[in-house]
Amino acid sequence: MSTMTFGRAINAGLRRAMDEDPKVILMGEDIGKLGGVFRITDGLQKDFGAHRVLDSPLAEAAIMGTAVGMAYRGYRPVVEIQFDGFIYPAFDQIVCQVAKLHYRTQGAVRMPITIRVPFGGGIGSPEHHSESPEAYFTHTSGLRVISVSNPQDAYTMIQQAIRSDDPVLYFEPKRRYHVKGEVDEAVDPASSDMGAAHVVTRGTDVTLVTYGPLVPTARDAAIAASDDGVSIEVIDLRSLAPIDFATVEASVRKTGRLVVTHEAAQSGGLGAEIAASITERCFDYLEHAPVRVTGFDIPYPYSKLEFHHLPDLDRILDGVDRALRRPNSLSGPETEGAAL
Amino acid sequence: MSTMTFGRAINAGLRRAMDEDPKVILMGEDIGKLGGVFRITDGLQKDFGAHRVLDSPLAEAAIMGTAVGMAYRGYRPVVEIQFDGFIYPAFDQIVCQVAKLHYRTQGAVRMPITIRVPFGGGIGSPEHHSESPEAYFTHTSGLRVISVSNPQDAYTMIQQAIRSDDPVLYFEPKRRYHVKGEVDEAVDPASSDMGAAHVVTRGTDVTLVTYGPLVPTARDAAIAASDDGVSIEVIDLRSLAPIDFATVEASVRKTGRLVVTHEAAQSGGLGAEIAASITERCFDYLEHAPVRVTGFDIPYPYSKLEFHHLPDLDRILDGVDRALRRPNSLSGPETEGAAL
Amino acid sequence: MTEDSTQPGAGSDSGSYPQGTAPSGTGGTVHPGPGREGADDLVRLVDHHGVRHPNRHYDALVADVDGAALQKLYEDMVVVRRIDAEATALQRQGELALWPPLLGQEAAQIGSGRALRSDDFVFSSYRENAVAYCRGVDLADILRVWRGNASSGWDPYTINMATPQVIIGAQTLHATGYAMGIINDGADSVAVTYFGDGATSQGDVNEAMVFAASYQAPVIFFCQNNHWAISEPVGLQAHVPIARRAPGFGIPSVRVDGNDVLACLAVTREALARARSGGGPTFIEAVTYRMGPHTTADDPTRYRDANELEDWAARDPLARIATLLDSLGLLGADYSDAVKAKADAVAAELREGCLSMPEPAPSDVFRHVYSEPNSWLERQQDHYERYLASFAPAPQEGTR
Amino acid sequence: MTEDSTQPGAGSDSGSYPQGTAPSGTGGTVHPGPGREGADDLVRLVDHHGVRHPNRHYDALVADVDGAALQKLYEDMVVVRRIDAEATALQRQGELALWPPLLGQEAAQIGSGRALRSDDFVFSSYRENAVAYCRGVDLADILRVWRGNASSGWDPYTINMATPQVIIGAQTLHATGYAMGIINDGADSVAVTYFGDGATSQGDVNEAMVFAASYQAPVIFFCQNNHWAISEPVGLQAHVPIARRAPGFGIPSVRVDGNDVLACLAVTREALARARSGGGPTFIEAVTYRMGPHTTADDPTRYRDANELEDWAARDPLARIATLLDSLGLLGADYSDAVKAKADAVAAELREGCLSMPEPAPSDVFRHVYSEPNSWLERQQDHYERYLASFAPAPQEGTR
Ligand SMILES: Cc1ncc(C[n+]2csc(CCOP(=O)(O)OP(=O)(O)O)c2C)c(N)n1
Ligand SMILES: Cc1ncc(C[n+]2csc(CCOP(=O)(O)OP(=O)(O)O)c2C)c(N)n1
Ligand SMILES: [Mg+2]
Ligand SMILES: [Mg+2]
Repeated sequence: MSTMTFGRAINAGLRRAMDEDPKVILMGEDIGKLGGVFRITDGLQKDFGAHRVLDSPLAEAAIMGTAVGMAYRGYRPVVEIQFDGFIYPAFDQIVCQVAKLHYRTQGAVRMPITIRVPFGGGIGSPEHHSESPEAYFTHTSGLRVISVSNPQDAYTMIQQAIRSDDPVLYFEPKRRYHVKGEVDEAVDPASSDMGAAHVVTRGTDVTLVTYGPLVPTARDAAIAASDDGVSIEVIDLRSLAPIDFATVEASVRKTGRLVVTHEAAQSGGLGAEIAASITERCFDYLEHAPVRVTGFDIPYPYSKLEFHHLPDLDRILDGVDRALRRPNSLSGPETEGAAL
Repeated sequence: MSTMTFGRAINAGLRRAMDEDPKVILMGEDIGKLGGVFRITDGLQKDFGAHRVLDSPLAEAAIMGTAVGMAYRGYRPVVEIQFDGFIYPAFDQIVCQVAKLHYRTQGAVRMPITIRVPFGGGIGSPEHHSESPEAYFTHTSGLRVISVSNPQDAYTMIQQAIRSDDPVLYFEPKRRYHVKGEVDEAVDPASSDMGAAHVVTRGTDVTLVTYGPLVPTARDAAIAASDDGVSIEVIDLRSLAPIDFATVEASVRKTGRLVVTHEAAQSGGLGAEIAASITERCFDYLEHAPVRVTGFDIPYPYSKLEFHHLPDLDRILDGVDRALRRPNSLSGPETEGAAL
Repeated sequence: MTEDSTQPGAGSDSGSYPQGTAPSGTGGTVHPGPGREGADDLVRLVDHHGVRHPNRHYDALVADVDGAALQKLYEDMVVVRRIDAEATALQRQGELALWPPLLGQEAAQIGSGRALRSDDFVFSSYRENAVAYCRGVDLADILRVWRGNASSGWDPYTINMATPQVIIGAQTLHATGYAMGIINDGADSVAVTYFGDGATSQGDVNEAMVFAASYQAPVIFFCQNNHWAISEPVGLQAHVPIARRAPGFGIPSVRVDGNDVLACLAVTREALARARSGGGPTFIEAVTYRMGPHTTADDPTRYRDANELEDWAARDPLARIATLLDSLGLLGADYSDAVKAKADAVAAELREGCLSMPEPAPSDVFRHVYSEPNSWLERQQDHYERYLASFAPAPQEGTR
Repeated sequence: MTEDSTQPGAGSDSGSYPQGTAPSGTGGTVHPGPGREGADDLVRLVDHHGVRHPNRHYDALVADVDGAALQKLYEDMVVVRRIDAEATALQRQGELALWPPLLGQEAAQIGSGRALRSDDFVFSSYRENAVAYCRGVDLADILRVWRGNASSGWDPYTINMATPQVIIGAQTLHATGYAMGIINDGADSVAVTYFGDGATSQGDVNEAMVFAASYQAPVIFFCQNNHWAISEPVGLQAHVPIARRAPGFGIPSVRVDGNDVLACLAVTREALARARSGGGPTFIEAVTYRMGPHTTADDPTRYRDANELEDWAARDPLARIATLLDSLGLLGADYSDAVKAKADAVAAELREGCLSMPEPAPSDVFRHVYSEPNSWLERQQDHYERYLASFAPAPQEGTR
């Protein structure tokens, strides 16, 4: 057991994966000498060499496309996308190649590619540096998508992602990189399932589902609510595609109420899928419609306004109140606008 | 009033938009002399000249990016993406530029770009020629997304899309291009709202929501069901972002049951958003969880299997039975697998 | 003798299109074609009259090609043309949904394909059926996709050739990445990627050149400039000969007569040798012509001149080698009969393979999406199987 | 005198970096740099010793630049360097979240920026604050984004310059499309796009060249090769000088000393004249150096040599013009004082504009997403406003 930051935990996980398998190769912009703009790959080029940690030219489509070629050749590339908002030039290669090659070739070609994406907001950055594009990928068949919320998971799950023979998008909540936590480096990645959701806080009144950067916020919300006599069960999804609905379902059958929160825009976000699936599975148990507390349907705003966009503790608690049919911001007569 | 095919109706709508506004410019691969691989732009280059109907080099990102530049200069570009599966190289320009420039510049720069996308399956084509990528765009703030289901709407709504000062994705159900219908060419595009959903068939037992290629299938399902004593209200969404939820809500408050069907993969598809939103708005009216009848979470399959992927009349009726809690394919004890 | 970055403009002196018959690529477009294309040097060893032109540099690279070898190259071209014709016929007969003919491009594909070693790896587009033939593909496998029975016809590792890429240009990056892997493995094999003139407009192809140059990857960019991208003439994609593009990325390039199988063999061998010895990437522009439609769904009379087709028919890649063989006394009846018999046999095997292809099972729709279990998909499959089962006749009492 | 497709390799004879001090771009990388960079011809009119070199071709293009005009160019450079320093200071003081310094690139930006006409249109990246200055931007507007008060600082149409583009290379396509619009309008203005050496690896930039050549669009590709893309040296992106890329697309190009304001002015004017007269696009590589960090968040000592910085400090774009002015007797105390006063005033205005910037209102978060009403967003806004209102103190009886 040692205490390390979130960022350091990913670094340690990458290092262990590279130690164990010479086919693991890191590719990305500025990841070599600089160690990445977030220093996640710090020291790895020095220790493993420039043939294992590649500073790539500035072209995301090419980084992804050459990773596909590397995978064809038997490598397990780990690609770093510098910021969430820079993944789109690689979208075609991800959606048409990475996601489909295994299906296309009837299983002959494997794509054990891990795509690391620092994502989410709250760091005061300009446009394109704070996005939450995960729903584009969870809707893309052939991909697995995970997001980590604490150093231990960050450490273990990066290794699980790399070991997976399927392509994995690994979303790192960049505003939590400096959060510290205990990490057991002896843990065997094979001993747990990266597809399983975790119940973070047990509760009986409301199920609160989230992932990545909002897990700590949700935990805080549960603590605050408990002072108020409300017992929240917080679930950290960890895997976003596929989602471990069995765990969520079991919780909602108990609580009868579901709140989902994420930073991404509401319409078509992961919250919609969770609400729809859980309604399908638990309709007769639900006391209230699932409640979504999410970013708005807007481009990520400039930093002076970002905390008006991002769900925070108060907005989550307001959503919990809604699920409980307690007084909340939407109590009272609906206005014209609200009936749209 | 004249009878014309779906494809011809789009052509007529484009022609009228070009007649009325010299700033309307068509761009795309093979759209000039050839008239497009589906002949939708047939004759337009001949009549309006190569400066208004541009055969673009083979690069979707550039087609989209130069359309952005054209819009900066005051033009209203109408871009043809040859097939759904070829839109991804343009994804970055669509998501980061087309969708965001108006917001970015605080309203100073408008992006009245129309992106025509022949989409959907059922035409026996190889990979990448039968996809339904609409959910990527409905989740992208700043875009409007519409899909047409009949020649009259095709004619009117292409003009509305072009007139809109916001960027519009216009999804054309390619397997319906040859369907004929009555088109009133005298209709004033300003006299109707492209955001409004249409009730195609009135009914009282179940609300069946769809759009684009499955509207005729849904209508057939309503007819078949009525023989069976079930009254289905079919709604053609027409606008996919934003969705006219008021119309769907009014219907579901009446029927208490909702079935949504689309060709796109289920997880994260539009059906999830519709199910979630309608559950939020109509929870106390719902007699059953909203039912989704959709394509599977798979890459679009090769043509010998495509009709095992695409929802058809029988699968829709099976979904209707589910919503009505009548005997259906999922009646009886759930298997192990189904409880996943 | 390649156009490289230290000698821009340098090329082979082995021949060029006569000004008058230069493939201008300007037919049917408002854009000026590559004006100086006809003047650019082109590697050619056998002209379209079947005359063998000596070439100090390239002759050495094909010194081993004796009469028998030439006969074999000719046979290859006849066979792949026959495969193409048979597949086109199968499409017309409703046995295939679609077919992209390679008619006219036999020399470019056989010349380059026959230069490769079995451990080289090919990343092609959809039209390279002759290359697949060189790789030893099972004939029916090239039809699987077009019959609608699969999304790809073969296991890439059995013939070291990726299955056809439909997304224009995407495969060039895969080849480059594969070649980067070759470097890491310390191997001396080469990745070869095929793409068209239209593809050169795609960002992917240009980025592939950036990466290939940056890592000095052993990859060959083999561009078949067949003058058309569906209805768009090459002049729309490129204002100067395509081979000039690569030197700007630091990649040597060469322009070759794509209808001259010997020249295509020679330039590919040169590029392979460079790559194997650590010399990095090469770009080859094979100037050829798509004599048929883009695919069987296309009608080229809507956009191109009959004259252009006629001009190119006079430069047919097979005819010139037949003439050369004849002039060498190598086109006797025995040989000709054997070639014909081989083509007949291959065509019959192809047809038989097509018609006897097993139909997929409904549950195949769910297979191979993931290599590991996936809960979402398992649930959907389970539901769908129960749905299909609901159509099965209900068990009747009293029957067995 | 540009490197075009008919004369590959042709360039200006006006000077080249001495072999010994060639900007090799190889610092800190495993990749070989563009080896022959030092040998490539570079347009230079004023060397780093402040010596004016006559040049038959380019002198004519700057014949109007008399002493007063040179003084003005120098003043511009001093002012924008001061803006840069002030903004950096504001960042250090916590008034800006981030700042991308242009230190070292003043000549490239002023020389090109001052060549433009007001009806030309600029599509830049994030580092072109000196170009914005030339366009007459309100000073505070260049800080809005970096203070976090807006996603863009100005209305592009008021100064005919798009707001900074963060997605590397994307703006080159916008410029090309805009230039295609200019053709359709029959106008003679020009679109000018700025981007970095790193950007040349992006597909977008290469596709922009394809389209610009295909439509002969009046667009100038102005590449500031400042030798670094964050931590990656130019040698990683390009194995040969970047200016050589364009001719392969059929676009004439020129390599200019980016630290020589007069040469930058001259080559930009030439390109503008070509574009205005229907001659199509030009690619300019301005060889310069990013003397500061990538942004204030970057620490270049992690990846580059102090020596390299020193070498480039000796080629400072301001110092050489000061020397030249001095040698011409144009750097007297009055002038120097006036320049300093101007820079002080501009810096003060900048700071004042920064500190007095109004704060956005919460509801601004919903504004301008669409230009037309949108039901989804209106509902969200309504909900959020009710949410915010729920925090307002409840109205109390008995108070007013
Ligand atoms: C990304 C993408 N855009 C468009 C298409 C549609 N398309 C298929 S083939 C083709 C033309 C290709 O021309 P070229 O590269 O010259 O190859 P050729 O067909 O001549 O062999 C086009 C536009 C596609 N397959 N992929
Ligand atoms: C598509 C994209 N990928 C990555 C980034 C992150 N990024 C910002 S600036 C930069 C380096 C740009 O280098 P260059 O083009 O040389 O311009 P310079 O910063 O030197 O002016 C990178 C990688 C980005 N902004 N956009
Ligand atoms: Mg072609
Ligand atoms: Mg740079």
